[in-house]
Amino acid sequence: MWSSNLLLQVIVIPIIVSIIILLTRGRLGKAGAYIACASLTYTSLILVSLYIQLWSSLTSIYEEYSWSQFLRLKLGLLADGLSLPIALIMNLLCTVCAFYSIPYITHRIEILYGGENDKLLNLYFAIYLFFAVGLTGVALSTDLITMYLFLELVLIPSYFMIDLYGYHDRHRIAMMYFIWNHLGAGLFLAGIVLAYFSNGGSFNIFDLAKVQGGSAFWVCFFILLGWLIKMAIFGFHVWLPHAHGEHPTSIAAIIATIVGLGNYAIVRLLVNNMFNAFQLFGLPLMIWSLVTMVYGAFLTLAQDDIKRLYACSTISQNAYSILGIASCTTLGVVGGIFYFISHMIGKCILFSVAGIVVYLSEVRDMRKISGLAKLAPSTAILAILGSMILSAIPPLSGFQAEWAMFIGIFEKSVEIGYLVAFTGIFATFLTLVYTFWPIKRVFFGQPSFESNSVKKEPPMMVIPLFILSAISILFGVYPDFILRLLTYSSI
Amino acid sequence: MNITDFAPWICWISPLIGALLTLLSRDNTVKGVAASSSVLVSWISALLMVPMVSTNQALNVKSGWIYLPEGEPTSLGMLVDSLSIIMVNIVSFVSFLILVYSTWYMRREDGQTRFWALMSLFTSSMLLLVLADNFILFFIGWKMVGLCSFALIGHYYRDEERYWIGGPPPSPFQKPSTCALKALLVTSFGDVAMLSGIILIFVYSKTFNFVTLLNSSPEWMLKMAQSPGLILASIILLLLGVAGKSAQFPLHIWLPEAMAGPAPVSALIHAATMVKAGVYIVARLFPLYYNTYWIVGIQEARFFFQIVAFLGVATAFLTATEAVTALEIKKILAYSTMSQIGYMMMGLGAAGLSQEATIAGYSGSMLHLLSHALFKAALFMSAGAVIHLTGSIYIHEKSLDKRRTRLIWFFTWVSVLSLIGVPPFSGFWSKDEVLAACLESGQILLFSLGLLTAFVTCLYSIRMMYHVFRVDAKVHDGGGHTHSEEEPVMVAPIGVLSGLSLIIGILGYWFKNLFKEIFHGFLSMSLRLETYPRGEWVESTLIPLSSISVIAIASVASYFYYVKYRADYVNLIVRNPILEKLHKVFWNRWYIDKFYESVFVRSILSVRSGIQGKLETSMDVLLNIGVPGIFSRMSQILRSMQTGLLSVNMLYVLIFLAVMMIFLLVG
Amino acid sequence: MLPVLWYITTAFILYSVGIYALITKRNLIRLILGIEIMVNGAHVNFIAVSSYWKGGFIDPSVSSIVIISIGLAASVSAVLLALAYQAYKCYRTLDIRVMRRLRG
Amino acid sequence: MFTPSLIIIFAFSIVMPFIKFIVSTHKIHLACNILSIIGFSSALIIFSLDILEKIRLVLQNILPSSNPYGIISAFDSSEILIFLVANSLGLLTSIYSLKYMERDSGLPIYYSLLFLNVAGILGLASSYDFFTLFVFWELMCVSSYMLVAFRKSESESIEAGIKYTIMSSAGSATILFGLTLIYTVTGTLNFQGVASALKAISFNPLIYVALVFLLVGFGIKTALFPLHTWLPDAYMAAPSSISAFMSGIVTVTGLYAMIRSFSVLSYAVDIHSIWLISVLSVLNMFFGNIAALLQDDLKRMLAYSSIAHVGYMLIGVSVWTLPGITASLLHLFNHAFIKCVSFFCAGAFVYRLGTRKLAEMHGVGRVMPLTTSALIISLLSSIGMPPLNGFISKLYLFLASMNSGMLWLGLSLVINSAISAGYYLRIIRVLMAPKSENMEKMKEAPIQIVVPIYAATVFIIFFGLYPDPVFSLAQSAASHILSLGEG
Repeated sequence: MWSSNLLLQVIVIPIIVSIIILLTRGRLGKAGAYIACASLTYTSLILVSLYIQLWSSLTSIYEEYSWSQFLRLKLGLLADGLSLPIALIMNLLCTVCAFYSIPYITHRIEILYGGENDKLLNLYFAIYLFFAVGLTGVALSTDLITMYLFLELVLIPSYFMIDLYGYHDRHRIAMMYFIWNHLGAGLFLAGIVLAYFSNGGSFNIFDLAKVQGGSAFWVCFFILLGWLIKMAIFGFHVWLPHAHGEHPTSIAAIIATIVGLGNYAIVRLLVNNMFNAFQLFGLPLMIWSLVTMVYGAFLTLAQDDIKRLYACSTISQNAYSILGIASCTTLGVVGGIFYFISHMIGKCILFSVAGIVVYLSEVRDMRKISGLAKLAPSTAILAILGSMILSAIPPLSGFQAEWAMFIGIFEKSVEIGYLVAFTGIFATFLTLVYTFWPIKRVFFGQPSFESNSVKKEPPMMVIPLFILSAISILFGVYPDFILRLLTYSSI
Repeated sequence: MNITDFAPWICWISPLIGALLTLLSRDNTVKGVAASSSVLVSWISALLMVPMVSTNQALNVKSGWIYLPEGEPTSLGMLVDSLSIIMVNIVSFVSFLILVYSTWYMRREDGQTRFWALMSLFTSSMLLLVLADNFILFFIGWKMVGLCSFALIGHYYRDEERYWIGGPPPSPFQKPSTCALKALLVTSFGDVAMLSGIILIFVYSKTFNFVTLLNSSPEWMLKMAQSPGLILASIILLLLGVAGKSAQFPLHIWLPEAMAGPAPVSALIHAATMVKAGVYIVARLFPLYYNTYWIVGIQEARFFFQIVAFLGVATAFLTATEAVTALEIKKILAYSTMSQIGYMMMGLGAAGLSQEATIAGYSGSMLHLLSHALFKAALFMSAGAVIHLTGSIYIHEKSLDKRRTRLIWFFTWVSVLSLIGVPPFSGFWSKDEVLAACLESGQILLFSLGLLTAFVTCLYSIRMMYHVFRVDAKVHDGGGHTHSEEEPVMVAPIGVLSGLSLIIGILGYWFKNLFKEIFHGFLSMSLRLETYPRGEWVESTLIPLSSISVIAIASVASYFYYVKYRADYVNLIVRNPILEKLHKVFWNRWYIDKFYESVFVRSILSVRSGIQGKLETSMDVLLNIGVPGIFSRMSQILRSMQTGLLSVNMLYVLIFLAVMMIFLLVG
Repeated sequence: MLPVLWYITTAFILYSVGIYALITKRNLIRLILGIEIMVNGAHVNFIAVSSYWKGGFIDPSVSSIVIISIGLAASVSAVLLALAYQAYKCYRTLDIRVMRRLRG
Repeated sequence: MFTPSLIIIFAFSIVMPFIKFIVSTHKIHLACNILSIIGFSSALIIFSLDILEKIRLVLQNILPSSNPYGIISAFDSSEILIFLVANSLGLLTSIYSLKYMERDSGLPIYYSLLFLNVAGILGLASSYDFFTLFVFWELMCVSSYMLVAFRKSESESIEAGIKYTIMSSAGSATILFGLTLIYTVTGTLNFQGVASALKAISFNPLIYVALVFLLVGFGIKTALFPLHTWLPDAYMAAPSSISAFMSGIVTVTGLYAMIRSFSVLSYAVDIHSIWLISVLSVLNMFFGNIAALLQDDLKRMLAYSSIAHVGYMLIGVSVWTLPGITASLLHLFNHAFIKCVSFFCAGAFVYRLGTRKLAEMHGVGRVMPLTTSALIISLLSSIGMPPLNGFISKLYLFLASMNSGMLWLGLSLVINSAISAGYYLRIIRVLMAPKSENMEKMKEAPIQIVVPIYAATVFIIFFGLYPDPVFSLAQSAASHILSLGEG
């Protein structure tokens, strides 16, 4: 009986825990944080078991609950080869970042509000749990409105996170972040509504396939535009460096995930269901993402602020996935999603590393930090591992994703010329520059600190990240673990 | 089930386990022992594979790995044939010796865990690279060795001043972390190119497997040839990767700086193994393009050999000249490494350019690979010993008293002679074979430049030896190492390697022919040709004569120049304006570094600051400050409409009424 | 008998006069009068049109409507006058242009 | 014929002023309050008993037929929706007033006016005759004039009251003038009569003039741009309980009355061909949201936001289809609760802090977490965040505009909700900021204030998660309104 609504549990349990934490109003203290972590661990374990089940049997799991019959809304949760890996990884990231948050946010609250404040700590975790709900929900939902709901469910907590626990100028930036994202979500909603009228009144994702003719173009256009704003593609990217730079670092990784969520959505909605209409956008999107890639890379190179650096790199990294997906080839799409997954892991590690650096040194300007590797060896290793994921160095997953993706892009290039493919692949070189150069600046060189003036790296911050790296290595060494699912449910 | 079926797996997995073991232990000695013994296991399993060299049969051990929706499934497979067996043996053997040596060299250094883990990991990756039966697995090894190289070059990541290289003062110093980054970036640029080449090939061939690629090459190569320039593009991309990893001409700039790492690292990675990976992959792809060009008849494939040969000879000559002016002992050796790899490339290129020279060129460059691995590893290890004992990386500052370090002195001379190509050392045979192939294939330019390079090689070698081991010990400063300077752990590896150079040299003629046999078998098997057009094996005396005479002239010249007149770089400049100019060019490495610096680095930096300073800032201001600003302005205007005057409010009502009336009645 | 359009026009003019008063006058009492005039315009129209529809007779329902409406207008005026009184207590004037503390 | 519940309301409004003869002075407030709670509750209960059968029908018919916009059942009354809103808001306002109005005098009159106001709304909702509608309209207006200016000693309150009264009564006069024009054309004021007369006649420009007059008249009350000028002042200066009540129902009753009259006039005028209404709706949205951006007064900001919300509702009117009207009514319903919570919370802050200025509210969330979280929920619902009820109605407005092919209306809705986030988030930010010094001694609002706030908040969440009941209600009301004047 309990196993018949596993997916619902994944959605509901964090909400319940969050409400409990909220209602106790800070009386739980640190225990609240651990309860939150425990609930997330539980949901992750559920997803892991489902993942293994799906991997061995290749049969999707579907649960449906009614919501509003008038609007024909259903809470459908589908775990198939595309959604489950995404959901699993996002849930894992949330879990990892939850553990990571405990020392980080305690420290952050201390700086911001003076003294350890159990209320704020518990508020943090109560809000935090909604990330897990929202992200998993977006991945699993089979209903466009439900998807939108979960999407906004992610947006609200992140607003509060920036506003309450962020860095410099956090109020303005929280608002900026919210408005940009809300606008993107609104355009997505416009696409949804348009689709509703073009496919005979259904919000089901798979009924998008019924949208035909000219309206298909517009549905595709609005959905794409909405998500591209959220994905910070060139031109709409200006909010991202700010938002990511000023986040509390414990959730910056999650924000990076939110940014990348568009990859999943585009594949789920457009590639899988509206392939013909999406194809029209293929080439412009490829070129656009190329511009974004190169632009983002140079932008990243220009950063001196360690958090902003990784923020800017998200722009560029996301564009890779878009490039792969826009190629409209099987491998391009599969690789794009795979790349998105591995980028999530990598970005989580890197942002957390930035967080540790800031935690240890209280400095964000890379010009003022150097030689940290001696004092924080684990962090340095993590930084290198994260950079390896991003710059596609095996045996981490980034490499496997990248070649698979670029095969797709090259296949597309047979038709449209190789300029796009070559520019794209050579832009990955810039990734290497902007990931390893900061490592050199921050971790190598003559130490800028006295060894006793810097705190020790808290194991709670480091160990979860190593677990993430291990997952990435697992995917890198045996990519079939994820490719099998992705290929089974791709176009 | 045969033990040899497992051997390739054990061979590369064993150091991997060793790497993990080193992480577990706390004791530095245990780490060293764990790492070296795991590599010893690899060597033993490599030796187990040796019998298969003569079978001329590729053993393809596979297991399923990646299933793509299209194309052949990529396997986790080991390809065991003559080429890989020889490479594996060289790599594992040299690695083992160097790791043994490292237990002495690193005994007082910091960061041992890092060192041992990375060295083991490196060995493992290198073996994986060599044994891989498909491009993906190969490329994993390829990238991993690059990464280990990065980490090990940056071993002294804290950039203490004593680890800086470069200089002396008018020239800039470089910190180890910068050098590491430079190495990583330059090689990775090549890697990216190579990956795109691999993908380009996959798009047409739908396989990554080396064997399948070769077997199906007529079909997909023909398909690829239909769009002209594509084969050339794939060749250029692949060879850029090769150039990056093997430090060949366009991307050779990183290797001298890679000397910032500890000496064993230079010996292992930047002399004996990693830089040979490029040679290995060229040799691996050789049959593919050979088949395409000579048998299928696609003209574009010829570029493969032309480019390889050109790169090789250009690098050989350029870097040899640079070595003449270098002041750091390890830098001299690094230049020399590039130069020698250039020879190998030259041989492979020449082998493909003419059917007559095929066997000679191929086996010659493989033999050169072997002998270079031996003598260069030995040289680097002795250089390490020299640096360790004198405490200076410069040859002109301090030198060793050869009376007190007799064994090192002796072994170094053996290796240097092998490097110069003096008979009967192994370098003589291999270099001659390469030169013979060049001549045979009718590439006079290659041949003459090769000879010239041999001349320069002799110059810088003797210069180095003279500076390092001087009889007058006036500059010798043991820095506390005045007694028992030669420990067995340090000397034994050097001795074994240089001894092997000597032995191979003595058995040179036999060895040369053995290699020819092996690779003749290998190539004919790979190309599936029963009647392989084997050219006459060059037995002319012209080559040895010319090379020996060149070396003789060079040694006489250098004796007078360096030993007798003790020409130092200072009085060199004073004496002769032509030499001075040459010196300047060589010292500045033909200005290639400066050119790259100004073209690539500066442009990237200016683009990034342009983007950040102008584009991004203006977009940011426009969208994040401008748009909200517009809204606030509008808000102010709208609020000023709210005058608070009732009359005005009623006026709005009237206007509204009138407007609505007009619109409704008119429209 | 005048055509009904004349009555409508007259009523409209009355309405316009009311609006005019509301826009231009400053004294609160005048504004109240303006509103009364507007309402009365409507009343005039009602009565006139009613006689037009019923051919000379006035529809009794319209009569009642107008009477009720007059009552409503009176109550509004009462409220307004009360407010005017309070406003005078607060502002010591009945000039509507002085009462502009609330704006923006 | 008045419904029993309407009679109860009237009765209470009449009884209320006399209570001071029975109860001693210091207990009079409590007594009034209890009485008014009893009044509203009993009206609600009796009304529910009255229409229980109808409600059952509505709920049974939740399941839509194959055509999602098919008329479910020709419901013979559209008053349920308005009644529920008005009565529940009245109830909540009474509970809220217990603490909030404790320092005021003349409270029997206050409650009496509240009852009268509700009575006006109820009567208006159930009238089938233009003049009946007008009479109840005036009832509602006059009582609301006095409620706005209730604190007669405060100059702001009086000033706002005067402006509101004069503009609104000018509007009433305009409506009356419009009615005379309708009478001129049709000779009757009964809905059915007007409808059949309009069906009979050919084009008559006077009917357009009448339409404009009605639009202006109701528009002043509804705060159409640029007739809105009284609204920010009135909402700001009125007691918060009254702001909540007015913003929730009084203002939008104007819209409701407008829809009702237009529905009758639509036999001669093609309403959805009047593109000006959609222009008005867009203007309203943009004006309300943009003008609210820089406000530093919480209540004034919320008042501007009300203007924007009227703009959203006008989308449904301008498309003039069943889904459109349904969406408008749905938003009317949801907006009532959203604004009720917002103004209640603003009032709670005013009650505790004694200021309406946002700048002086920094960190109030730390000392008044319950109120603040309710306010945040209502603001998020205003933005249109799922799963709150604001999202559902905005979504349906969007669907309705799209259904009529007016994508640009939907898009301006989206853009506006992004703009509106700008100031809603500003409020949230101020509330969540670190405590300022004057907050040290503050504490949570009294329970009598928190309870009504949370009662309304529950509606916000509940109807977001389970919109079907109110949805079917709105739909049947809309279909009824659209068929006003038929047979």
